[in-house]
Amino acid sequence: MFTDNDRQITGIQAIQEALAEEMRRDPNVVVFGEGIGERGGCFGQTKGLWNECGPERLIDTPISELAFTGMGIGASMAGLRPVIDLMYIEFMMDAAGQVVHQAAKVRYMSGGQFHCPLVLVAAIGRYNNAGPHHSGCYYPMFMHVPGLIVVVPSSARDLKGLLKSSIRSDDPVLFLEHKSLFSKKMAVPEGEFLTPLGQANVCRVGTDASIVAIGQMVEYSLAAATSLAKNGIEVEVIDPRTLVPLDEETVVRSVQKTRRLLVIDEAHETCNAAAEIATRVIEKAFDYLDAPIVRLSGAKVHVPYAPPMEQFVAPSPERIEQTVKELVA
Amino acid sequence: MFTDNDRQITGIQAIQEALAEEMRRDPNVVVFGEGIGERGGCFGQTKGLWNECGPERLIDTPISELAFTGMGIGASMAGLRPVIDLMYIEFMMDAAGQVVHQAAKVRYMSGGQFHCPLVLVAAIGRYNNAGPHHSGCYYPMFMHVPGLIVVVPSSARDLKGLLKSSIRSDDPVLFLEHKSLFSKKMAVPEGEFLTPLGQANVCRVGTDASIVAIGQMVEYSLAAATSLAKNGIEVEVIDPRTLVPLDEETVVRSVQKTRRLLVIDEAHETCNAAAEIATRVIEKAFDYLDAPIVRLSGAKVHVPYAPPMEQFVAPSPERIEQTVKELVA
Amino acid sequence: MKRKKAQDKTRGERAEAGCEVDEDRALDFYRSMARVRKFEEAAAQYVREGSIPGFIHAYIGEEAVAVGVCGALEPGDYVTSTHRGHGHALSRGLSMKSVMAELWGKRDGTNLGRGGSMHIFDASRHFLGTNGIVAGGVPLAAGAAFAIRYKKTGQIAVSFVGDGGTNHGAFLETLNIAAAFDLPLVIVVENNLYATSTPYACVTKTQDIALRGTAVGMAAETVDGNDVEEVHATARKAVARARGGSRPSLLVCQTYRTVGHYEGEPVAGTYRTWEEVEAWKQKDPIINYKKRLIERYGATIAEQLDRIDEEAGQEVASAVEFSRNAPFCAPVEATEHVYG
Amino acid sequence: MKRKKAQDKTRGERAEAGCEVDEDRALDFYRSMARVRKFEEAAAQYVREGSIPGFIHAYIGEEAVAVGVCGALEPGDYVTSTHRGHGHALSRGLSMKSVMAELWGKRDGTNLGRGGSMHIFDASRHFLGTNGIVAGGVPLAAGAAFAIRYKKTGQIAVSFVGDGGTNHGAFLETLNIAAAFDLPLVIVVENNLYATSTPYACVTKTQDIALRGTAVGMAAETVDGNDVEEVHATARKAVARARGGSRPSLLVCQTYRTVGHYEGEPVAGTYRTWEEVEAWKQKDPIINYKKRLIERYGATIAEQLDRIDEEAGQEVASAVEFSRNAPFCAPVEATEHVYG
Ligand SMILES: Cc1ncc(C[n+]2csc(CCOP(=O)(O)OP(=O)(O)O)c2C)c(N)n1
Ligand SMILES: Cc1ncc(C[n+]2csc(CCOP(=O)(O)OP(=O)(O)O)c2C)c(N)n1
Ligand SMILES: [Mg+2]
Ligand SMILES: [Mg+2]
Repeated sequence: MFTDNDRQITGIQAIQEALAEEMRRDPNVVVFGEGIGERGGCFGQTKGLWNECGPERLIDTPISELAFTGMGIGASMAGLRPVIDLMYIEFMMDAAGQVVHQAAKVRYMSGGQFHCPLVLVAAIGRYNNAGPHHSGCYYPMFMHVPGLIVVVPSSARDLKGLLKSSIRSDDPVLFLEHKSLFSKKMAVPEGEFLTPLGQANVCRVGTDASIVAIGQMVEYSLAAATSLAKNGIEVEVIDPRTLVPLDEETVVRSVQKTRRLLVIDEAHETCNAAAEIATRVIEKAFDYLDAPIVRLSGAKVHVPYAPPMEQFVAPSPERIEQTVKELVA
Repeated sequence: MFTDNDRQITGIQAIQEALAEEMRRDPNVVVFGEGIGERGGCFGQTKGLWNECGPERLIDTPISELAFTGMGIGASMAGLRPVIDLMYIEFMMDAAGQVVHQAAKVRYMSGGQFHCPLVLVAAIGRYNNAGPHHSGCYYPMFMHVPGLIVVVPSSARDLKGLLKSSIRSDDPVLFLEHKSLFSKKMAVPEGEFLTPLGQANVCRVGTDASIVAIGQMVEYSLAAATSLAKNGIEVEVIDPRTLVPLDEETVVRSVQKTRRLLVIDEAHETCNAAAEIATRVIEKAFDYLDAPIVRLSGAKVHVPYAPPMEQFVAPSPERIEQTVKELVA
Repeated sequence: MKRKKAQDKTRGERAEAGCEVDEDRALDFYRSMARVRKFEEAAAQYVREGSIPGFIHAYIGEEAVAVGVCGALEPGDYVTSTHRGHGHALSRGLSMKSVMAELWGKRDGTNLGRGGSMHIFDASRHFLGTNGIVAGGVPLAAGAAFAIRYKKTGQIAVSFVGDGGTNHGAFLETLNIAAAFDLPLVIVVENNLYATSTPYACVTKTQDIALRGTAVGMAAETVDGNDVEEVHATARKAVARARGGSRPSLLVCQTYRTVGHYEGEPVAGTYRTWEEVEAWKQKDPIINYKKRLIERYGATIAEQLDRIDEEAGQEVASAVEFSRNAPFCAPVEATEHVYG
Repeated sequence: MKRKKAQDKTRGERAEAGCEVDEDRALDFYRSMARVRKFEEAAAQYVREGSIPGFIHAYIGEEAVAVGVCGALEPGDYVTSTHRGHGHALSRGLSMKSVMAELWGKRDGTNLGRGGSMHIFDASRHFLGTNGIVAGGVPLAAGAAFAIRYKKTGQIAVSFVGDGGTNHGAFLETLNIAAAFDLPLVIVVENNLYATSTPYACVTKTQDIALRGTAVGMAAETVDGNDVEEVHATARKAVARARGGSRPSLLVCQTYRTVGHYEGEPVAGTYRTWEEVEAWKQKDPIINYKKRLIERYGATIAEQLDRIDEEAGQEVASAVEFSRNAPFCAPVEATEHVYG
C-alpha cells in the first residue's frame, strides 16, 4: 500500500500532522486541554499549531477535567468537533461522570437527536518509570461503556490515520496513545490519508498461531515473531487498532486458519480487552481451536515505579516467544 | 446449613442488620452518604440506626461524591472503617479518580504501610424504569482495577453475610446491591453470621450444564433451571457472589463435571464479568468443554426507559431457558 | 444584592426596579406557570396510579424560576436542565404532548420514550436535556456557550441547577471556567433549601450561594424565586450581560418545592415540618401572582386568569389522553441510536 | 488579609506581627530549608544524569512554605502532599536517606521503591503520600481530619495543594465540606503562579484564591510564601484554630518555583520570561533568610549558617551514596501488597 521509502517521523509528529490537517479542513475542530496552547502540550502534541490556530481554537484549560470534558461534550452537541486532551488516561477518571453519562449516552438517550462528535485523547501505558499514577492503560473500563469508540494505535502511521478518522467520527472516540510511540521514528506516508475505524491490521502473516496484540504489545509480538520464524514457527500478528468496534472477522478468519490464538494486552488482566477478544473467538470459532486460547496480560497489580518491577508487570517479547512455543508444541 | 424455617426479611432489612451489628461491634465503622442520616438513606438502608449511632457516625454529605469518597479513603488510612454510600453506582463515576487512584492503590504504592479498609456501597441494575442514568451495573469497569474487591450479592442472606465480611475487610470493597433485592422478602437466619469473600455459592446442583450467573441473573437462572428440570435437563447454577476475588475453583470444578458453560451477566457485554469468567475457564478447563461457552449479557446499549425496551436489554428467564436447551442439544 | 421578599415591595418600587411587566406579558407568565403546575399535578397523579412508569421529581412551587428565566430567552438559546426539569422543558416551548408522552415512555415522546422524565431532549428547541446526574448539565451548557461564542451566533446558554448541585465539582469547576473564559452563560441556581432530605444549611457553613460566583469573579445576584417578575427582571440583566458582553452570571433563586423530592415521598413530617411547608405554600408563586395581577389590573382580569387555568387543565388532559394511547417503540428498537 | 511583602516590614513590625522567632528556631528553619534545597539540587542532577529513573518536580524556590507550615505541626499530625512533595516529606521528618532511595527506586526507599517521587508514604510520620493526581490528596486530608475529630485524638491534618489544584473539583468540593463539617484541617495553597505552563491568571478571572475559602465560610489568609517566618506565624494561627476549635483554614502562600515544572523543562524562555524568574530569584527564601538572620544576629551567625549549608550538603551526599548502592526489590515483588 505504501512504499518502502516512506519518510520517517515520530509518533508525536504524526499526531501534530493529523491535528493540523483536520483543523485546516474543518473550522469546527478545536482542542481543549491543559497546556495545549502556545506550549504545545505536555508531549508536544499540539506543537506548531499555535500560529495558525491561536487561542481561539487551542484552549488552555484549568485543571478541571470534569468541567472541561463536559464543556467539550456540550460544545459537540452545539456543533463543534472538540478534541479533548486529557494528557494521561489516569486523569480521565476525574472526568468519568461526564464521559460515561453524557458523552456516551447523549445520542442514545435523545433518540439520535444529538450527537457527540468528539475525541478524548490520552496517553497510556508503562513508559520510563512514571509510577503508579502515570502508567496505566485502563481502556477496558471504557470499552465496557456502550456508545464510546476506543482506538489504540500501535504505529505513527496509524496514529495519524486513525486520529483523522476519529475527528471525523460522529460518535465520541477515546483515542489512546501509547507513550512508547511518541519519540520513536516510524514510516508515515506523505500527504493525507485516513485509516478506517473498526478495521484490524494484519501486521504479519503466518500459519502456525495467531497473535492479537494491542498497543505496544504489537511491537513486542512482531519482535517475538521474527525470532520465532528463525525456529520455523510462523505466527500471524493482528493489531485490532480499534477495540470498539472490534474487527472480529479478521481475528476469527485468522484463528480458523491457524487454529491457535494468543491474545496480548498490556492492560491489567481482569475484564481486559484480551478477555473480550478471547470470549468472542470462543463464541464464533470454538470448533476451530486446537488448543486453549492463551492470554498474556498486564499483571493484576498497579504499575510500580522501580525499573525491575515495572518491567515485570507487562508481557515481554521473551515471554511472548516462550508462550507461542508452548502453544504450538 | 440454615433451617427451612428461617425468618423472611427484605434485602434492605438484611443490609440494616449487617450495618447495625457491625457498627455495634466496631466503633470505627462510620457511614458517609447523601441522606443516610436521620432519613435512613435513599433506599432505607440506614433506617433504624439513627437513635443508636446519630450524626457522629451517620454523616450526611453534600452532593460531592469525589470529595466524600476521598474523605472516606483518608479516614480509612487514619484508622476508621468507613462505609461510603454512593446511592447509585452511576454516581461512583464522579468519584472514580479517588476510587481508582487512591483507594485501590494506597496499599500497593505504600508498600503495605497503609490500608484502606472501606466499603463503597451502591445500587445496581435495571429496576422499574429508572432510565439510563439509574439502571447500570458497571462492576466490570471496577473489576479491572487491581486492589478493589467487588461483591455482587444475589439474596438477602448474602447481602447480610457479605456486607459484614466486607466491612471487616482490610482492602476496599465495592459492595453492589441489585435493586430487585431491596423490597423482596427472603430467608435470612437469625443472629450473626458471616459469608466469606471469594467463595461462590452453588445454588443448584446439576449435571447437564453449568450456569454462572451474577446478581439478579441468579434468580432468573434458578427460574429457568426449575423449568428445564421439567424437561429433564439438570443445570448447575453457580453464583460467584464476589467477582474479585473470583472463586475460579468452584466454577472450573462444575465445568469439569457438566462440560458445558453458560455465563449470564446483566452488565453490558463488552469486557464484562462474563467475558472474564469465560476466559478463565478457557485457560483452566478448555479440554473439558464439549461445546462453546455461551455468554448472555446485557445488550451493548444503555438501559432505556420505556418498559418494553428496558426489558429487552437484559437476559430473561425465557432466553436463559432457550439458550440452555440449545447448549445441551 | 440581598434578597428582598416580593411582598415587601410596593408597586412603585417594583416598577422602579424594572420588575413590572405589561399586561400581555403578565398573562403569558401566568399561563406558563399554570401549564407547568397542571402538568406536574397530572404527571404526579399518573405516577401514583402506576400508568407512568419510573419516577418523577415534580417542580411544584418553583414554577416562577423556569418561567421567569425562560421568558428572558430567545428561541435559539441553549438550555440544560436537571432531574426536576419538566418546568424547564415546558417553559422552553417543548410540546406538552411530547413531554408527557416521554414520561409515559411512548414513541411519540420527545425522544421516543427512551429517556423519560430525567432525559428529555429536544434539538429543535436547543434543549440539551433534563439530566439524571446532579450538576451534570452545567458543563454541557458552558460548552454550548463556548460553541456559540466561537461561532459568533449571538445565542446564549442557560443552565439550571439545584442548591444541592452547587456542592458538586461539575458546578464548582465550571463556575470558575465560565468566569475565566467570559462565556455567554447564565447559571440559575434553584435554591429550594434541600437536596433530597438534606438541608443546604447542614452541608454548608454559609448559605449565600452567590458568594461562590463572586469568589471566582462572576456577576452574582440572589432573587426571590417565587416572584416571577423579579426573577424575570434579573434574568434579563444576566441574559443581556451574556448576549451583549459575553459575561457569565450566577443567578440564585430562593424557592421551595411544596411537594416531596420525588412523587411518592411524603411532603412533610420527615425532614421538613408541616409548618415550614405551609409557610411556603403561602408564598406560592402562582396563587400570589394571581392575587397581585388582580390587585394591579382589577377584578376584570380574574376571569381571564380563571380561563387560563381551565385551558391549561384541558391542554394537560389532552396530553394525557394522547400519551396514554400512544404506542411504545418495539422492544428491539432499544438497540438503535448507539454505535459499537 | 492582603499580602504584604516581607521586605516591606520593619523588624519591629515583624516582631509585633508575631513573625519573628528565637534564634534556635531561626536556625532550625534555615537548616530545614537548606536540606530541602540541597536535596532537590542533587535529585535534579541525578535525574539529568539518568541514575534516578522517572521524573521529578523540584521544590526549589518554595522551601519556606513547607518549612514554615510543618514547623507549626506536632509529630502526630497528618499531612498530604503533591507531585512536588519532597520538601513536604523532608519537612515532616521523613528520613532523607529513605526519601532519596525511593527516588532511586530502591528497596530501602520509604516505600520499597514502588512509588518514586510522586508516591512517597511514611506511616510512622503520618505522611499520607505525595500524590500524582493534582488535588488528589486534599480529600484524603479531610478524611484524616474527620477521623481525628471522631477519635478525639487532638491531632490535625494539613493538605498541600498547588494553585492549579484549586481549580479541581477535589479541592473545591472538599473546601466546602471542611467548612461545613468543622474539620481540624489546614489547606495550604502553594501559589507559584503556574500550573505547568499555564498562568493562574489565564484560567481564572480573579486571582485571590483566599476568596474561595471565604465564600464557603472558612478562615482564609494570604501570606508571602517566601518568608518562612510569616508562613510559620500564620500557619500557627491556622493550626491553633484546627487543634483548639476544630475550625479549618485556607492558607494561601504566594511563591514561585525558580526551576522548570519538572526537571528537564527549561527554567524560562517558553511560558515564563527570564526577567520574571530573575525577579523571583531575588526573593529567594533561603538566601534572603540568611541575609535577614545576619542582619538580625550579626556576622557571627554567618559562620553557623555556612556550616549548616555544608552539613546539609554532606547529608545529601551520603543519602545519594546510600541510595546508589542500595538494592532493588526483586522483580516478582511487584506482585505483593495488593489484594485480588
Ligand atoms: C451526581 C449525583 N449524585 C447524587 C444524585 C442523587 N440525587 C438525585 S436528586 C438529588 C438532590 C438534588 O438536590 P438539588 O440539586 O438541590 O435539586 P432539587 O432536588 O432540590 O431540585 C440527589 C442527591 C444524582 N442524581 N447525581
Ligand atoms: C488530575 C490531574 N490533572 C492533571 C495532571 C497533570 N499535572 C501534573 S502537575 C500539573 C500542574 C499542577 O499545577 P499546580 O497545582 O499549580 O502545582 P505546581 O506544579 O505549580 O506545584 C498538572 C496539570 C495531574 N497530575 N492530575
Ligand atoms: Mg434543592
Ligand atoms: Mg502552581
